[in-house]
Amino acid sequence: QDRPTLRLGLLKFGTVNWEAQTIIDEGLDERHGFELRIVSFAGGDATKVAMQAGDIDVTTGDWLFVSRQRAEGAPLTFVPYSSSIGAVMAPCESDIASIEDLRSKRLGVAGGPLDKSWLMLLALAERRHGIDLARETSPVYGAPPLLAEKLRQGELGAGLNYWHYNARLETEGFCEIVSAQEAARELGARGDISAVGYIFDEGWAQENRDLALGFVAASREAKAVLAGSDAAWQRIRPIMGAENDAVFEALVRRYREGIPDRPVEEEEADTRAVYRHLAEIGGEKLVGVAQEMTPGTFWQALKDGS
Amino acid sequence: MAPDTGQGVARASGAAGARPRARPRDLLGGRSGTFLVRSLSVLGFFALWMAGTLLLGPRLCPSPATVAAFVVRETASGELPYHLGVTLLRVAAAFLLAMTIGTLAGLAMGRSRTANLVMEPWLVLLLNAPALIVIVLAYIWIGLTETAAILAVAINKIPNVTVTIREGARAMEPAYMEMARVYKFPKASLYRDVILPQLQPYLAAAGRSGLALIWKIVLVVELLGRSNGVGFQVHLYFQMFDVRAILGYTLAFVTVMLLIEFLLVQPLERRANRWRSRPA
Amino acid sequence: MAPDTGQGVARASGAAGARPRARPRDLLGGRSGTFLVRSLSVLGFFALWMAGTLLLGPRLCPSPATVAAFVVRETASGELPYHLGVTLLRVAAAFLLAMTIGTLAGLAMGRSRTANLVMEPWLVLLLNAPALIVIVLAYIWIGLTETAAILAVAINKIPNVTVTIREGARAMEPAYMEMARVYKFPKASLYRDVILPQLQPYLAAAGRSGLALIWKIVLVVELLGRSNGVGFQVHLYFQMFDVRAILGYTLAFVTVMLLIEFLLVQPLERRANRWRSRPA
Amino acid sequence: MAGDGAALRVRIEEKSYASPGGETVPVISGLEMSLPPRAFTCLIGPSGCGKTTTLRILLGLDDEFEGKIDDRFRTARLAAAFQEPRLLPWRTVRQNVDLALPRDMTDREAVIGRALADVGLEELLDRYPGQLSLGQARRAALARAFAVRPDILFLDEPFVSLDEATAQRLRGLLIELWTHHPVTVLMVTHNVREAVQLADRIVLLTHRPARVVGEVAVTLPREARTQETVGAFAAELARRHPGLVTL
Amino acid sequence: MAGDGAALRVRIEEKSYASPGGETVPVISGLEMSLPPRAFTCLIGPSGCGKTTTLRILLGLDDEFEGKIDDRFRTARLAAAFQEPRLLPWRTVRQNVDLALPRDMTDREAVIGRALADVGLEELLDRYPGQLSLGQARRAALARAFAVRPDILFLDEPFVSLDEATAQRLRGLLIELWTHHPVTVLMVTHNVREAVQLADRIVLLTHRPARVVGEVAVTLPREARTQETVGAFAAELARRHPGLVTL
Ligand SMILES: Nc1ncnc2c1ncn2[C@@H]1O[C@H](COP(=O)(O)OP(=O)(O)OP(=O)(O)O)[C@@H](O)[C@H]1O
Ligand SMILES: Nc1ncnc2c1ncn2[C@@H]1O[C@H](COP(=O)(O)OP(=O)(O)OP(=O)(O)O)[C@@H](O)[C@H]1O
Ligand SMILES: [Mg+2]
Ligand SMILES: [Mg+2]
Repeated sequence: QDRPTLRLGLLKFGTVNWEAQTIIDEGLDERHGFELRIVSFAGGDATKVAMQAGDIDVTTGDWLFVSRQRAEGAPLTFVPYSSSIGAVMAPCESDIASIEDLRSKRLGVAGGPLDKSWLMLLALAERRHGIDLARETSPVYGAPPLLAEKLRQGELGAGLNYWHYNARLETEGFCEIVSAQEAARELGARGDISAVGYIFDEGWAQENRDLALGFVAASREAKAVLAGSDAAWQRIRPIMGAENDAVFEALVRRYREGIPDRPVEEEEADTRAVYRHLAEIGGEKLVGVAQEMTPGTFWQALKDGS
Repeated sequence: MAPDTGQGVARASGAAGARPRARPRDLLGGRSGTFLVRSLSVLGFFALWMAGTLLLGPRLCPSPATVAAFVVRETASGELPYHLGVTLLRVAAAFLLAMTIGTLAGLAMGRSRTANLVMEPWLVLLLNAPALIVIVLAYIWIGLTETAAILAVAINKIPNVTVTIREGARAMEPAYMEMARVYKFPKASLYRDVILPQLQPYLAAAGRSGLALIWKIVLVVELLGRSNGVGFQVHLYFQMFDVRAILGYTLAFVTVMLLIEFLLVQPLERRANRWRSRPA
Repeated sequence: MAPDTGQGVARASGAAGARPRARPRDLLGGRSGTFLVRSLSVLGFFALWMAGTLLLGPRLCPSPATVAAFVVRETASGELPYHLGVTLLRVAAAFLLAMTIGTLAGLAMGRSRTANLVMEPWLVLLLNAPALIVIVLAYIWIGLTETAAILAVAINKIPNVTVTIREGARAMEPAYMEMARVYKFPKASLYRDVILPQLQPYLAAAGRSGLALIWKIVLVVELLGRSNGVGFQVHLYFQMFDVRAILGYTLAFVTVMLLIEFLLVQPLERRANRWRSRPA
Repeated sequence: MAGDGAALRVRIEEKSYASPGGETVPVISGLEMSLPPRAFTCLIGPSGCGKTTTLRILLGLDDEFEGKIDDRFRTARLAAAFQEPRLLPWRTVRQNVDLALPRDMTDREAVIGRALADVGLEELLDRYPGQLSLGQARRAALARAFAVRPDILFLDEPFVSLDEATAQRLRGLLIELWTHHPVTVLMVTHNVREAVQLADRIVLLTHRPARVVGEVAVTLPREARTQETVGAFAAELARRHPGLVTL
Repeated sequence: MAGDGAALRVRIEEKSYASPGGETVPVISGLEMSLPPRAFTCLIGPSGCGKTTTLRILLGLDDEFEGKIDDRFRTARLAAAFQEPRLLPWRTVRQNVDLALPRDMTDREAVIGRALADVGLEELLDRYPGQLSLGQARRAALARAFAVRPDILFLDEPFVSLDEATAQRLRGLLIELWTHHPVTVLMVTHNVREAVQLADRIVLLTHRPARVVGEVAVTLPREARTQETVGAFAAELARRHPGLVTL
């Protein structure tokens, strides 16, 4: 009964909660010999602060953040979680059907000018269409919920937003114009690359190897449950905040599409390629001193063939 | 000879008649008038809100009834009282801390040139340090604890109190201090009877706008590193763009503040201001 | 007979000698003393900072040199001046708006019972409306525009100004108003010569803590819906946990504020307070 | 102008304040008097009887009373030297006088300079009131009241806190101004000799609640008012109103 | 106690203020006097000559002067009736007196009640100072000064703004208190008769910068001080110091 506890810091009502809740509901943590404790926060920044303060063991983030922190001497590491990523949405009956139609439109960009989806999209537009999106559209950076709302209000012509906002928009007559995964392909990825993952301190993982590996395994199993079982979804529906069945179904579908299905090595190689391009576009502001993705960004233990 | 005896033809009249009549342009001085005007003002608020609902639709501006229903439901489930309680405790702790330290610092700076010289650059620095930075640094350096949260809020507020009280200390009437010095007032009496009453309007200003500022910062603090509280809830619902819930939590807090204002602060203030011949 | 002629044995002495001597406990009254104390205070700040760097490491607390290098680089590239300028413009616009409206409302509420009754519930509501809500609602209702941003900031600040000025209006000395009434002072003179000087400490308090509050809120406003400004930059860097850049931008802003304080506000204030026999 | 026509009538039926206990304490009760235009009237009454309250009502600073006062008190140009100087502490002596002058007055600098020189403050024009002695401040307030050339002039114990020589000089100044530009003067004083020296009429008030108990015309011709005659008249007054007038 | 031993010596070499123009304006220059213990000394001088400034220095409120004053001014229990009442407006009359009493005084209620009844304010104990007439406020300030039973009592024109009957009663009260509990009194006044009636010694000051030009012992025995003898003594004083003493 003295299973070690793993403190997982999450955005309350964030999409990662769904999997975490499933781990607890299905007893997956118990099966792998640990107890999962979810620590809720109200903002993405809060989990990063909590991580720095040592108040949680694991949280979520992306490989850009991990790579940069590693380069600056904080030994974080990354385990892919989902490849659901942002996409540009516009009203289906508007005159926007492709990237080229974005010219001179107001384009909402969630996450700011250094968001990786946005940077990849910039590269795609440049390479495929010779468009400088940053100049030829008027990008509006802002809080994701606000941008989604502005898209609904028609103040924005199109919006690049996170997938769960987009899943809702899908049910309200908005269509995907181009997704960030598509852009990643243009930059050399052969399959989907992950958008977010679990991040934690490598030293901690070294000391608690069984715990960390157990958690990764439990996560994988929970994904398998969610991929196959509708009953599991019904169980977590209350925490999903889906206002109607259509939204619920869109969320389930999009979530399932985002479950990573490639070997980590392959994904890491693709990510490394994409990273190189991003480093070029984003510059030091984005990646700090590391022009290449810092070695060890993807957790070594995943590739040791456990 | 006793020229000033208080006796005389006291007119038989109730409490209302005995108070000096309100000045003519303040037509609504009576108790019933007060109530009427207040009610009209509050009614106006709800009317405006309902107009907003009609204009913007229930998604962007849910009707008062919807919000009320939400508040009732959340109260019944215990969610709202819990988060509200947590936030109020944080607000109270940070408020007391900030007012105490801020007042002491402000007094020192207002009354001693040296103290002012030494502390002024720090004051301006703290005054202009973004809340975000202070909060993040507090969390990182102290840890994600309640102490860090309350300290962070207090640090954000202290310079504002200091700045206000410093003005008050500077504007104090030296004549009263001199009188107290001649009669060798003990320290306690000097503060209680001479300094405090002169600082009262400044304390009231610092306190009122302070409570509001603290609550604004508590929201940020809760957003960045706490797992409960109104700020936590409001931000969550903001992610989902649930305006109804946001308004519900906000109004619950504002209601508590209104109650404190009208049941606690104002009676106290009226007492403290009894001596002014024309209390506003 | 002319008993009060100002003549007499004026001692030959420069400007320094002519000023009344500093009170004994304020040993450092002279100009050089001022400079010394200020410098020591600022030095202390940097010492503390460097200690922080040693203790926490350069990632969580980058050294002053690193931050300075960053500021220099960002200034050379034009980034920092651009964002700083944008933010300062917003701060200035919101400040003027908030001070004007807040002062007028505060005067009205402090001087008329009726105005106070009508506006008080609104005041408490606005005072306690979370910045987030006001900003989001402004963006939603007005649009993601500069107007919305500045209005949102001003609305957050107005109630604080009002609350402070109201206290000032209530604490005004009726004797002076009466004198002005007897001599039928014109309206303009009433405000300029009788009311304003009495409100001065309250205006100073509201202004100082107001500028600070506005800047805190501008950060949130820029974070939620603007594409430039210091707040926008700070948030961007916060996402990467780049403490060096955050400190750089913050200090740049604080430096501007320090300059305004010492080169503009304090000389003005000294002028306004010349009449006090013992200026602090 | 208040100087024309009939006397200015004052009738204060009742004026009361609330006591701390909440009861109504009458301060003035059935006070009636009339001020002949261009006459110099003195008001004498014991401390706390309601003299300042009466002046405040006539000045339009207090309208919570029952009674009726002449409309000309509202329309005329007023000036008052209050019982305390009431100078604006953040304005210099010169500015304090300047601010009180009517907007349309020409030649302001000269008027201000003259008025302040008359009261012996010619060297203190640029001082702030906090840098004056109390006597100097009172003189500045007097200069202000004289400078505006009012239709009705109210003086509430104008010559206290002054050494007798200065006070005597200022009394002379007041009479001189009043002779050249006769205005209606209502002056409160506790000094019976002073009243006899200056006034045309003396109005005597009772203890609180104030009521007029006597009106005395000062029948001494002005040119005959020496220290002796004034003293004798005052002594006679004291004899006739033993409870109210003391020398 | 200041009452013992040698006279309290005062020597103010130089006291000056800065004028608005930035020059130093001397206010006191070479003022020397000594106060015999338990004696009643009056200070007379023209308006603005530096009397209040002298009192402030002796009270320890101003230490920016050159000179030396007796240490007993620092150690003795002091009381002062300032030129303005200086009551705390946010405290009632009763509280204002109470606050000034020494901590160790017993029987406070009785002392306060007596002191305020003595000055005729027995019915106004619970008023705030803003609800008093100026004369009443001055009396409250006097009651406060008397109640603390000081070793040295400073009075700056204590009896102005009072009707003559009240003033005369309070003068009697002061002398009575002083006879039973002899303290060192320094009183500023502009009223020469008043000084002759009350004082043992009168110190005459020049115009600014203040300097002592005359010290007069009032040789009239106290029991022989009637209106006539006092008047005559004062007249003689005025004759001898024509520029400084006016009746
Ligand atoms: N703060 C100050 N700055 C400059 N001059 C001052 C200041 N205070 C007082 N004075 C001047 O010092 C002189 C003496 O002032 P003080 O108050 O002692 O006079 P006083 O003898 O008490 O006069 P009064 O009888 O009018 O009360 C006056 O001429 C006054 O103008
Ligand atoms: N605000 C107030 N509340 C209650 N009583 C008041 C108030 N103001 C004045 N009084 C009382 O009214 C009476 C008259 O006051 P007023 O100031 O008119 O007296 P006065 O005749 O001018 O006296 P003095 O000669 O002392 O100046 C006094 O007894 C005073 O106590
Ligand atoms: Mg009076
Ligand atoms: Mg004086």
